[in-house]
Amino acid sequence: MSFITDPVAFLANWLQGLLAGWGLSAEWLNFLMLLIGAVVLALLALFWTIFLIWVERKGIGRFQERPGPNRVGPFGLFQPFADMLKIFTKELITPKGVDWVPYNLAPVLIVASTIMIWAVLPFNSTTSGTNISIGILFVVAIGSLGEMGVIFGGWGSNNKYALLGSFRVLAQLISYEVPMVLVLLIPVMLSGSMALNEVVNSQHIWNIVLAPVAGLIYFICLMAENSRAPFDLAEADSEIVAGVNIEYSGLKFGFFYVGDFLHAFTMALLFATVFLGGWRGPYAEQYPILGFVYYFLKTWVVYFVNLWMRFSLPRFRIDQMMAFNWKILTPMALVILMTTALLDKLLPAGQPILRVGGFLVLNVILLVGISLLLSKLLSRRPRPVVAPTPRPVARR
Amino acid sequence: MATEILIWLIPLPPLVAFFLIALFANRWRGLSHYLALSGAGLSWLGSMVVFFTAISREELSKNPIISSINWLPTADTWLKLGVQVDPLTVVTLFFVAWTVLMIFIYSVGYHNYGQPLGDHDHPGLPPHGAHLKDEHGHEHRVPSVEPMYSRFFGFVALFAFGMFTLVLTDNLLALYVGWEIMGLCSYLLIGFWFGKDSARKAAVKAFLTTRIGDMFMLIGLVSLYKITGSLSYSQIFSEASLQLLTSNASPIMGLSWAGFIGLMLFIGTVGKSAQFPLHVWLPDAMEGPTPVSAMIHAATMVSAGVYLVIRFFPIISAGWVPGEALTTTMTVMAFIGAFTALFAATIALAQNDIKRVLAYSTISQLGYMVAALGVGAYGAAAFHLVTHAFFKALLFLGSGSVIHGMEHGVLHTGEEIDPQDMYNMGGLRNKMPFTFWTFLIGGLALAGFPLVTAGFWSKDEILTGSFSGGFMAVFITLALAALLTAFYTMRQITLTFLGQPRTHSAEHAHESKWTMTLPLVILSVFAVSVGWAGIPKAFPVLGGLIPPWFEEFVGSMIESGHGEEVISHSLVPLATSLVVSLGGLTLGWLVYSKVKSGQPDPLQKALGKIYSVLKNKYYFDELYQFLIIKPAFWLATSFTSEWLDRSIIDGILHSFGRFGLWVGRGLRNWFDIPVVNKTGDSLAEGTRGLGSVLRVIQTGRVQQYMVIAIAILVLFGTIFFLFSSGLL
Amino acid sequence: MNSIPMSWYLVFSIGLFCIGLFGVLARKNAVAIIMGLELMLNAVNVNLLAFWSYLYADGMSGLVFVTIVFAVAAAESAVGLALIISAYRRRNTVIAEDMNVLKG
Amino acid sequence: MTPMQIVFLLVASVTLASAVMVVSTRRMFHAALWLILTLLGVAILFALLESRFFTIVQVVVYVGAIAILVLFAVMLTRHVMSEDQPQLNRSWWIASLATIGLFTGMVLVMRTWPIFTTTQRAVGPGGEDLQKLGFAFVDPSGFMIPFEIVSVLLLAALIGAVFIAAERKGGKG
Repeated sequence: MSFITDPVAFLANWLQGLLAGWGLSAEWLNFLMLLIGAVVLALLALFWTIFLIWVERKGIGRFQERPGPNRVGPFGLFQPFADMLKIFTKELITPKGVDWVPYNLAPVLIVASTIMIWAVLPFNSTTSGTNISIGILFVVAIGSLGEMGVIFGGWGSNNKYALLGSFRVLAQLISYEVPMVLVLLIPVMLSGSMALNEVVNSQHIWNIVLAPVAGLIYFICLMAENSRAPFDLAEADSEIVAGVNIEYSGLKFGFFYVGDFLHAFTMALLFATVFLGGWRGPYAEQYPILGFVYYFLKTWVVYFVNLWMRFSLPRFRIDQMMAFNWKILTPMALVILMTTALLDKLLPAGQPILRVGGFLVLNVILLVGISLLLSKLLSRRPRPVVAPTPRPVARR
Repeated sequence: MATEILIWLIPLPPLVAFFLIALFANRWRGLSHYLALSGAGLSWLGSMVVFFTAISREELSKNPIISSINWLPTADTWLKLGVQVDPLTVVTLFFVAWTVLMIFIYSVGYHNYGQPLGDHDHPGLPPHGAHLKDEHGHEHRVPSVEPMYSRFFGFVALFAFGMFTLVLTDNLLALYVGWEIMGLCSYLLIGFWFGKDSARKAAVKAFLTTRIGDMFMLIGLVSLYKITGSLSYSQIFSEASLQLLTSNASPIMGLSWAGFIGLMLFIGTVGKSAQFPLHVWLPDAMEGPTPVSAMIHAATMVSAGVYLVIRFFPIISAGWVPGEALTTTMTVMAFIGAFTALFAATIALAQNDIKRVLAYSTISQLGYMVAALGVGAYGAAAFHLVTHAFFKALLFLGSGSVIHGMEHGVLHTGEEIDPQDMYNMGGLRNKMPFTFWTFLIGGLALAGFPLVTAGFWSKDEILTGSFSGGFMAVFITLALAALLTAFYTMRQITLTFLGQPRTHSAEHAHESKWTMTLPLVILSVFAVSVGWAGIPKAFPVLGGLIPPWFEEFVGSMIESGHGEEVISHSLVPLATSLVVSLGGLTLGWLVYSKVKSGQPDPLQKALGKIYSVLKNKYYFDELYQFLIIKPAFWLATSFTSEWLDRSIIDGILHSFGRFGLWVGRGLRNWFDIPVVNKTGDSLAEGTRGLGSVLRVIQTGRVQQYMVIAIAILVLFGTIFFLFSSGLL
Repeated sequence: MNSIPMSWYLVFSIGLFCIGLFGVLARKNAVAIIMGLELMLNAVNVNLLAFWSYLYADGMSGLVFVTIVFAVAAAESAVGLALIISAYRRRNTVIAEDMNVLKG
Repeated sequence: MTPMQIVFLLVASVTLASAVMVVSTRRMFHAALWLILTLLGVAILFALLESRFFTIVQVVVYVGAIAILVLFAVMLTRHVMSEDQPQLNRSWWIASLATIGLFTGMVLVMRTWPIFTTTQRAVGPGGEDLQKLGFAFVDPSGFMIPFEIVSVLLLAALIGAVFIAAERKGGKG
């Protein structure tokens, strides 16, 4: 194991050796390593966000045929840093009549709920924060903490717009959790474990190939989960001025800001992990550093699609959002779950070709059928005129 | 093995069709008749397969195809249910399958499938026709579809099931079952248009009359079971049981058991196929739709009667050696048959209703068969059964087609005339060519037109049989009947088709749909060709060109082949049949070709009083009315109802009632009110009082209840704990 | 390395249970009553898991019971809160004492 | 005093304290917050009991679903009772007596139980075996029937809750 092939593990071992050399007890050593790992990971995530912000602003600029940030530094690379400085130096205004604890707890929860997800992600074959046997469940649970943050913010900042925004977000999150959890069961079935490492390891064939429809649903749910366009009813500036984070200023607002971007990227990571085979790729086993490369390439693809959607699509109306979830996504998710379970039992595990073919056929059938159904449901046809037909005379 | 299973399966499709129609399909006409047709078609297919496999295996009569299962456990043995295919079954199955299928197809057209619903048709009445506007706007009346279309097909399907069962079964019991099923169906179908009073009466009449016969048949059946201890043919007709039957004497007028049972079964036949004393129901049965008439009087029911006696010929003729004196039963059969033949023929002379003529001709033809059996011409009877089934079905369907055409004319012109009266017809041969030619073929076959038609051969057989058997009386009667038959057949044909139209309706009549003509054509083919299967060897010129397959095949049923011992084929019967048929035909032509509209029947002048006697069918209905029905009514009303029921039985019952009333009042006054009610009321009062006391603690506050509950829990918990740990 | 006696868990669960019970018995607000119920159910879960983890870890019954309690808790809170909300809609109160229509 | 014991005592005391706050605080929303804290504490206790699955499930079900339901209920029924009037009903002292009695009684009863203070675990450090649990749920000879019944119960509760809480169209139904 050299630094080139697997830098993280190398460093970890070196550090461990060093600390052990200082004569620490095993427990403390373990604890310390975990602590360091957590700190490093959190910092990495936070700093990564800065880059994300730049990418996003640049991207949206290009999409809208503006140059985007281009003043500070090359290609405006340092623009986010400038914004950071501005946010740091702003005054922290606390409105009157806020509920103090929830008001201040909300931003922390928002960011924490995102970063905690990173703790279970397998970054490559050797590197992962911790590999708990119920990673996927953990992710869902942490999502609920994020909801907590939103509701605290909405309630705490004693503002009806904020409350409305939080209600909206909450309704959206809870609703979209249902199909998300349902389709998350499919990778769990296919890999037979809830630990993310297992999920990744078992993807000799990417789950997206085996269950494209599930992947689609999961992607949509992710977009809804981090409430951005077209699901950005939460901070619908035109209706409820910026929603939850209306009463926040300065660094607290920055937290919300960071949480938003980081959440988007984390969701891309999750999707890449669960459906795109995570760090898997040629030679990723021998040279774990390649794992990072593959992982982040896949993530970027997903993330870019996400941005693309955000830039291009208009905002849903709230009833549309709800209807879309409860009338389309959830039934779809149920059907795909059942059928995939059946097919997974039917198809022998031995032949990948057969499995892929079978699942492909299944998904195509489902997709076509559902789209036909939708086109029938959603098409507005005028109500047919019902004329009373004359009753036949001599007929008992 | 496969054949057995197939035989088992033959009767089923119509039954299934019946249930499907009755339960599910009775709202959809097309579906129901497709069901019925497919049922009949399947049975037909099976029957054909069985037919060809059966005739292709030799010595069929010695070892018939039999398979049977245990059905009903009796005391120590089983009533077996099974199928048996021997030559008789085979030929019967053949014509039954064909005619049934044809009649089914025909019914589709006859009930105007595809025509609009009638303007004021009602279930239970024949369709009155519907007004239809064509594209030019002026409306005209067209036939309307039968209101109870599906019901009809359900019934005929059941009917077909009954017949197939009766033919295919291997024991008398199942035969009786099929027999009764057909009785029921004939009741239902004759009364199909139960809106008409006449139809209702006819249905009841047919049912009761046949029922008389069935009772006797049941007696015979039971006594047969009593003697032989079995009902399956193979055991009944075994040498042993025949011996048993002939040797023992029955208590009734010195007959042997065989004779007695034969007589009983024969009376059953008399009822079923309308022989002399019980013939009255058959003409009235014409009230039903024509396919039903064809079904009952050609294909199935009456044939069933004859089939029965043919089937039981061994018992009937037990103890009879060919060429010697007949047994009592056979004598009875011979005379009743011959008499019926003549008698019915004479009545047929004077009928104007086209269907009634055919009905009486049926009776007389059946008389032929019975007579033939009576004189022991076994094969001839079977042969005539087959040929008659074909040409009589043809004739009935043809008459139905004629009536249909006439109805069309009536609807078109709006005349108020009876479309079935032959005097309203005439000159239809141009209007409805198919019907005419086929009807002509049928008629000639009935009249026994020499050499070509099937009827000739079979009748000739019978005449030969009776002649060579030396029963001159029978022979002459039958010959006379044959003459009359030819005569009235010609009369019918002439009045209906030849000459000039006598009404506007007749002018506007026109040919029926293919669904009705196709069966006619097919049946007419059979009406001609079947005869060739039975040309006797000894027949001059033609004899031996075609081997007399039928005689050998069916005749082989009777050991030593009854009836076929006449090798020297005398020419007398042949000449007779030639003469009578041709003579009758020409006579009929001469008499009736000139009849104009409105002018009475030529015979009326010729015969005078006798004519009216004939026209009123020898006043038989009136006779029965006077002799049987009136006394029965008197007994029922004045004796049973008035005296026995009302006065005596009701009196007793009423006294019981009064007694009960008295007891009840007593109980009420002295027990119920003082004791029971008081107790109940006091209980109720107590409960209410208690409730009004307890309601105070019911505050409606959940928490309070819980507090109390927990407090009590803690209290008792501590007490129990202290006790258990011995601290208290 | 584990040295926590089972009694701690059990006492803890009894305490939690009694606190919840007090909440159920003494609070006016119906929502608060439901919170108390949740506390009681949690206490039960702790109890079950404690017994499972100390005595019956080889069998599955403890875990199954915990799961069932979870489900029941979810159902109970959903229905209960729905009831409270509809009562609030109709009678405009969530005070348990005021909901005494069943008074005898 | 091993670290584990320290952790346990810490968590337990915090949990119990917040539970007391749940039943005693005047502002319903804060009561809900305290409830969440309590639930998290219980979750940690589950973790201490080596049951990781139920730790997470506790977070998902209680914090993620039930607590949010409660919060909703609190928010939807605001301002029905002013927050300075007493939150306890008149018979609260009976209630407190009864509960205290129950507590002492049960503790006393438990004290008499021999293995009350056992310290050795039956469960290994690996925590529960999820596979066995899953099989137990779908095993006809195991807990299939209760499992199905519970699922039906959940469905019924779902539908019932929706039906009860749904706004009747056309005024008050």
